[in-house]
Amino acid sequence: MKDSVEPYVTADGRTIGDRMMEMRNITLRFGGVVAIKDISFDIREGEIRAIIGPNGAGKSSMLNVISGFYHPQEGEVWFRGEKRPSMKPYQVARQGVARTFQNIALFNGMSVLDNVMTGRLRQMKTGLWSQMIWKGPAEREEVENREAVEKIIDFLEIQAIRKTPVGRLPYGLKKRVELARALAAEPDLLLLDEPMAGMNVEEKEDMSRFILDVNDEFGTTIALIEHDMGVVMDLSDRVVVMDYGRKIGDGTPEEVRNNPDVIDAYLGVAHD
Amino acid sequence: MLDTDKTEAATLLDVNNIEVIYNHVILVLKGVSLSVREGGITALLGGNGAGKTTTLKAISNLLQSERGEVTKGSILYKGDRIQDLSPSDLVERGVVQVMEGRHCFEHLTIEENLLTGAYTRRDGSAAIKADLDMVYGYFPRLEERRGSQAGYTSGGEQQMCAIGRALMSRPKMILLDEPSMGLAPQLVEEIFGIVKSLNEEQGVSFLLAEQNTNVALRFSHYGYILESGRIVMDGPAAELRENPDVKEFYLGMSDEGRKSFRDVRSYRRRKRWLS
Amino acid sequence: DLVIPDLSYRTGPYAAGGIPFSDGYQDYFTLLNERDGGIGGVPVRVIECETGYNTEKGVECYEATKGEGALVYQPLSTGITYQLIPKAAADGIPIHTMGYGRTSAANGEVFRNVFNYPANYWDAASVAVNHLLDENGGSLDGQTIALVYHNSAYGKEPIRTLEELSAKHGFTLNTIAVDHPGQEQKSQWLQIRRERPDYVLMWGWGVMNQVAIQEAANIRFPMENFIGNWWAGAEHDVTPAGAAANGYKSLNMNAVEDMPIFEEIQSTVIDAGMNAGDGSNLGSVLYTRGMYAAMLAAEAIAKAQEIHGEADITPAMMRDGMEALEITEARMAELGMPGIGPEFTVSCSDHGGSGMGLVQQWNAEEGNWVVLTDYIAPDEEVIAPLIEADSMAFAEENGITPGCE
Amino acid sequence: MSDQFYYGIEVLLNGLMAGVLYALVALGFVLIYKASGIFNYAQGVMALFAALTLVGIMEGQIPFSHLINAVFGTDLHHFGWEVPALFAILLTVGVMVLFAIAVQRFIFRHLVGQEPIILFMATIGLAYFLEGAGDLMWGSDIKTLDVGIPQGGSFWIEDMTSGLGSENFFGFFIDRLDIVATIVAIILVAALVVFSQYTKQGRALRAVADDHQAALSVGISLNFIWILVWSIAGFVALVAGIMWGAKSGVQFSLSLIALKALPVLMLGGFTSIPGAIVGGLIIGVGEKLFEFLIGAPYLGGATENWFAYVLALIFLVFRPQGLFGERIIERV
Amino acid sequence: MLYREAGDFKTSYVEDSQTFPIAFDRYRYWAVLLVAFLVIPLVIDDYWANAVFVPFLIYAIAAIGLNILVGYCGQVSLGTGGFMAVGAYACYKLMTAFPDISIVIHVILAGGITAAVGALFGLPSLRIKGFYLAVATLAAQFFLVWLFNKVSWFYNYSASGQISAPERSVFGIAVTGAQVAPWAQYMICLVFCTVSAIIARNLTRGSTGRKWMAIRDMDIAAEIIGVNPLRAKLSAFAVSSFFVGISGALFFAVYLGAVEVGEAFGIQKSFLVLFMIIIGGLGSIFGSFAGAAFMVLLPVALKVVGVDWLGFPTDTVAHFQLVIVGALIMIFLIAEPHGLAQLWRLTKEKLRLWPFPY
Ligand SMILES: Nc1ncnc2c1ncn2[C@@H]1O[C@H](COP(=O)(O)OP(=O)(O)OP(=O)(O)O)[C@@H](O)[C@H]1O
Ligand SMILES: Nc1ncnc2c1ncn2[C@@H]1O[C@H](COP(=O)(O)OP(=O)(O)OP(=O)(O)O)[C@@H](O)[C@H]1O
Ligand SMILES: [Mg+2]
Ligand SMILES: [Mg+2]
Repeated sequence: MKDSVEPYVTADGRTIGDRMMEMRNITLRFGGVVAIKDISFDIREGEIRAIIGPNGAGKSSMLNVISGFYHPQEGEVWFRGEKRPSMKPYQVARQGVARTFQNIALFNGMSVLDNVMTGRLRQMKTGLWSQMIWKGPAEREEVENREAVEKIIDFLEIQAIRKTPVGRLPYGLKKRVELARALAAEPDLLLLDEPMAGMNVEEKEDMSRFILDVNDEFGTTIALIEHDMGVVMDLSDRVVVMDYGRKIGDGTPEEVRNNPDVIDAYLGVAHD
Repeated sequence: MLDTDKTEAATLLDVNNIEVIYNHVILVLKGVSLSVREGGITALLGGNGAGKTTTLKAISNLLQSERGEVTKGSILYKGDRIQDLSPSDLVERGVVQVMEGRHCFEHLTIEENLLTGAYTRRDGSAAIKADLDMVYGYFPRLEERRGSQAGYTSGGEQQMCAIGRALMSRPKMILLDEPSMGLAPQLVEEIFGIVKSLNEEQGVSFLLAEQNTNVALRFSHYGYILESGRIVMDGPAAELRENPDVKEFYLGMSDEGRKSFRDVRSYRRRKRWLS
Repeated sequence: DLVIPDLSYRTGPYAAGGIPFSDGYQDYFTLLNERDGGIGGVPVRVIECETGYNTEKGVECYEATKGEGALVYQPLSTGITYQLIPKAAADGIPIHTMGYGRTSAANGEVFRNVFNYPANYWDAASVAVNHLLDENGGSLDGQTIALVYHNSAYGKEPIRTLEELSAKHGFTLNTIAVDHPGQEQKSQWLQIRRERPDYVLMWGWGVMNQVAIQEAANIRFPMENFIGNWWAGAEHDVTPAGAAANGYKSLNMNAVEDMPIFEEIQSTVIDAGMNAGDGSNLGSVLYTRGMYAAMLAAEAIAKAQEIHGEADITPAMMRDGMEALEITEARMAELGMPGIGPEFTVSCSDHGGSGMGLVQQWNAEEGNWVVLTDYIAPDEEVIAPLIEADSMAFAEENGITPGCE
Repeated sequence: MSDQFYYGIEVLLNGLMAGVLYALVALGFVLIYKASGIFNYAQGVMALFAALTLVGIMEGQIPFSHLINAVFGTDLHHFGWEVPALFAILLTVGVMVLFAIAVQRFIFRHLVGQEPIILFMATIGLAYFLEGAGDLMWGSDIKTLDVGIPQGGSFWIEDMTSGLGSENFFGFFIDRLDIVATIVAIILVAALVVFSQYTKQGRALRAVADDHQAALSVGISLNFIWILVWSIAGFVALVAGIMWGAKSGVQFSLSLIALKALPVLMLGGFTSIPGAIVGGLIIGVGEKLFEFLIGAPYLGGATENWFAYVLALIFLVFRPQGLFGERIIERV
Repeated sequence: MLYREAGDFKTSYVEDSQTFPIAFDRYRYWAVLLVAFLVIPLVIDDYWANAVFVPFLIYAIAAIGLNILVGYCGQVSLGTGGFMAVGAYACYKLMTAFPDISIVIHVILAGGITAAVGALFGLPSLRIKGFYLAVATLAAQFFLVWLFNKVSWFYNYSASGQISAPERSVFGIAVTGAQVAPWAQYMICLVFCTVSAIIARNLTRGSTGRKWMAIRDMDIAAEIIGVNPLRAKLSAFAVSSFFVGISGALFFAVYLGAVEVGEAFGIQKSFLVLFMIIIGGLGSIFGSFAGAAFMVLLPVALKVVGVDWLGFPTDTVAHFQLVIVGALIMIFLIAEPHGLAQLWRLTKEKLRLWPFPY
């Protein structure tokens, strides 16, 4: 059952309706440090939701709560209209939540292809025994998934480095491979933690295009942390602003940009 | 805006046609030459994988532990060859690198991290204390988290920590690798402000590898553009900012001004230097 | 020539025991070559092979040397022995395990290729008890004996025999295991201190011996009531504890007195620079044992030559020689080693020798072992049935029909 | 009180003492791990090598005499002099420093930045090398080590406590060697704690362990730090070698004491100097009491080896970094 | 160009994921198998079987097993000796309890039992990581050895605690016991080894292998991506122990014929197998073979050179052997930390570019 709320229309004319994920009064503490203080917000089906805020505001921690890696001391996470019980991260992933990481977390010992293939664990179901024999179901499954992965590789234009071990790749390509891995899972909700850090404008443009295309073509809901205001303002449908663990703003880019609290805490000067 | 032709100051660092090979097989730098003038801020720009990090590591001699080596060319600092010095000798001579991706000492607290930065100094604990306060002055957030283990601080806090740590050695020349990465816009401005004031007040020279071309060119005097291991363009920062290619590819501006990220197409003009 | 492999170990945890044994084993053959031109006119060729007390290396050594026409193997390790028993049976090469190895191999009807004369572990256990019986006027009733043993196949060997003997003689047996390597034995010796057994027997090897003797001294256990078996009674076992080791006793299957043969080895072998080791071990307990082992092999070769009328014998002939071996007082004296071992004869049904052993005691001041007793006979009544049972079980498992052809 | 109770106390006391001896070995591991993230498997062999060298120097043995004799047919053994214990210890420390320099120059300098398992493997190679080299240098026979440390139970304690239970009770047995070891260990631990917590080098040491590259980048000389800690670890190995060697003679098996130190290390935490001592005490007491109460009476004895590991394992399940180890940072 | 892949295009993903994508490699692989199965059995003698081939093949199986755990799944284990002992004793008990069933089945069952034991001892890996785990696995090593030593049921109450393999045959040809022919010993090990390698290869190229490698490279990220760490780690422990158990069973039954647990399966064994995979190359099946060959052959070769050719005293050679093995391990690690397999890979990469340097 979906949680109906007032739909709204985005800048490019799409209607955004039901809630997919809702955070209710989340509080997360580490010893004395309060990383998140009583924050509530929602993510709706099909939107691009940005989370911004100064360094150490608790943005990444929030993503970690969503993906089940941190368990908040207080508050509830609602997913598709149901309260989500305490879950292990891999169970959350199986529900269709995929993500990238701020400090790239690729599997360095594996090739790009293998990294992206790991993203498809949700789709691969053959057991140990058929894997041992290989011929038959295991091989068939491998080929099917390989085809799907190749599509993503084409889509992100990383064909040329398919077989390269990821450890050797430069930073920007690693980010792209990470995105590929997340996309391979065909997620319903995609969490991106600073996907464009360390990229130049040209690369940011590419990345923006990928993100928009994913959102358009697959209808994937995206939650995004980013420090480049240009990107955030251009891409996102709605923005949450955090500061020191608190929420200080929530709304369309337009609203947020003009929110005095946000300007104070984060933007410094009103952004052009 | 800084004036670009400040002085005819002496060349502090001179990189001459170097080649770098990883693992004995992967050729990454294919003859890179650049120089940094005493008291200057020099930016090294270029896309992902262009070899910026590799260049900086070649200078600070950190390549060895990555199984990379400089096979050709020379690197001179104040006229002396420094290729055979150990990284710690270099730090003692005043060349220190802030590595890409933070590299804080996870298990040490923020304050201990900063103190290790003063490892090579012999001028007594009072002076070190003073510099510690200076760093805290630059980054108040660090002072708040001084007792936390660096591994548990946020990405941006770690970045501040890494920069602060480098400052603690009282360097004459800092190799900064992507200082703005992962920092909030306000902080980026702040950091570059700090770079500028260090440069102006204490005469520290900088070699700066950056993706954030906009800011980098705004604060530096001279710039080099590196692509696939070769320098493809160089010039005073102000000139580079006006170059149409740089504008399009590095600053994201077309003739009509800044485009929205929503409107970018996959089509683009070929870079002129690749023709 | 007559090929004798020497599976020695001069490295690893047991090197201290392996070195003197191997020195003695080799030096004796060198003496024969130098003095007599070999045995029956055929020179002996010793092939030394380092095993490091490691079974896999032992197998490699065996395979590498057997093609050279090896006459007899002295594996010097229980583990290697067990591996070689089936292999050597298939290859028809005899094995001599002197005072170690598979005890039930004394039954030559089952183990036709394996010889463990002059004595085995079960004999040793019985000899020790008999010695204590002697000391106590024939009765151990109500006494307590603790067995401190290396927690391995080797260390566990005497337990069954001692259990039988404890039932027979009415003493209480406490077994106390020490795990390999035995650097740390506090628990064991505190236990001994608490339980205050009248006697402690020890089946130890390697560093365990040195530590045990030190710990015994530390808790002031009367050393003369502490008896090691014959692998726990060499000089290097007691010297690290210094004066504290004075009075410690151990079994021995060979005497350690000065013998004329040593002078001969000194002049003919060592002074000529042909010694296997550095020459410093001459006359030590394990050197003497190695030399004794070599002498038994040489005698068996001579016997084989005699039986088959051929000087350059084969392993099969060697086996016959070993089975017909007869060691007498006179012969030992003639060889320059009077009383080095007990008299015994080998037969098809008995490959185990007399089973006799003596007791020696350490004199720390003089730094030498003093022979305390004559050769003491074991209690065949107890041991024979044990051997019978164990060897028959092996025969059944491996489909061997016991008997002499 | 029954005798059994006092016996228990005695076992406990001895467990504590044994624990101190384990801790002495564990300390060497901790130092090197702390400074480089290297799990130094060779620590046990270093103890053996140090002890061999000490005995060799004291007795005026000619190094490599076996080899020389084998190659040149000479008959060398001793120089013919003896060196007093204290002086010999100093010389041995010198040898261990040279060893540290060699280890750094020829091995670890080339392995900066490698994964921990590779470094670990290199130390195994080192262990083999050192074992062979020690044998070649000093021979593989057992040597008696006597630097004048008293051994045997302390009569004074025994007399003071005898008859505590019933009159059958002998009094507590406490080895004087263990008492000496305890004192030495306390001094050593105190000195090392001060060194690593309160000095610049100590801080640098921990920085190096976290990130070789970053440490280089701030100007810490890995060479110097590593030579320093390997030297200290060599010294600790010598102390451990003396204590254990006095008990059992100096011989190959001495290197196996490393296996007794591992559970201690695990329980105390790989990076904590006080942890080594506390871990040692817990392991010592734990294994001895288990053997006394359960092992010997019900399980047939010789349980100490595995029980120490199982005990450490149980602790680890609750604290995966050991009692005092640095928290394992898990973040993304 | 000596070594070429140009012109060797793949037109389907099946072809692309095969074991040897380059034709040249594939031919060499078949050639090796051909020699191993058809030539060597004809010429092998006792010495080559017992000193070289049989131990090599058995250790290769153990190395493959350990490599799955350490190289692929990143869980360092020092319990290999103990697990080999489980395989050996399980095999012994099965052989003596069910003499009529084929030894091949016994060996496989022994592997299965070891897999169960391995998974059990793998449980702590959920909490304990890195060297802590490595040391923790020593608990398994020491406990298992103690157990097999203490409980006489395991060695059928024999007086000495040794277990000896009775004679058993496959297709009427003895493969254990006194009468076994060297080629028969060799063949049974070869078959087990080949099948093990193929299974290991299949497991590591598919999704199971990727789960393991993900856990190895970054366990937290792996979990967030959807890898169940419990199942991944335990399956690695189980599969690894399965192979190790088989090798233990063969080690006892086919190779040595009689073992005593502390001596044959002590901690030295754990280290030896670990050496093999590190020298050979972590995370590489080929590396397991290379490492096993290296560690089996090197001592034999050194002995042959030192004692037989140069005529040095055996003890000096043995000491030198330690020195040389130790030095070689260090030199290899310095030259190529990722083992012989990586060395081989780089050589190929260079050959491919040859004669152009980069
Ligand atoms: N350790 C290494 N081994 C092999 N290749 C490497 C290694 N490090 C870097 N490279 C290669 O060298 C090239 C240049 O990398 P470098 O990190 O210097 O780029 P960069 O300009 O700093 O990029 P970025 O902006 O993404 O940081 C890349 O193609 C990369 O794949
Ligand atoms: N596992 C943890 N243990 C202790 N403190 C933590 C932990 N994770 C996060 N914190 C703290 O919580 C605060 C928020 O961290 P978080 O990583 O969420 O910040 P952020 O908003 O992502 O910042 P940035 O933009 O710099 O990445 C920080 O002060 C950080 O030190
Ligand atoms: Mg963050
Ligand atoms: Mg870079």
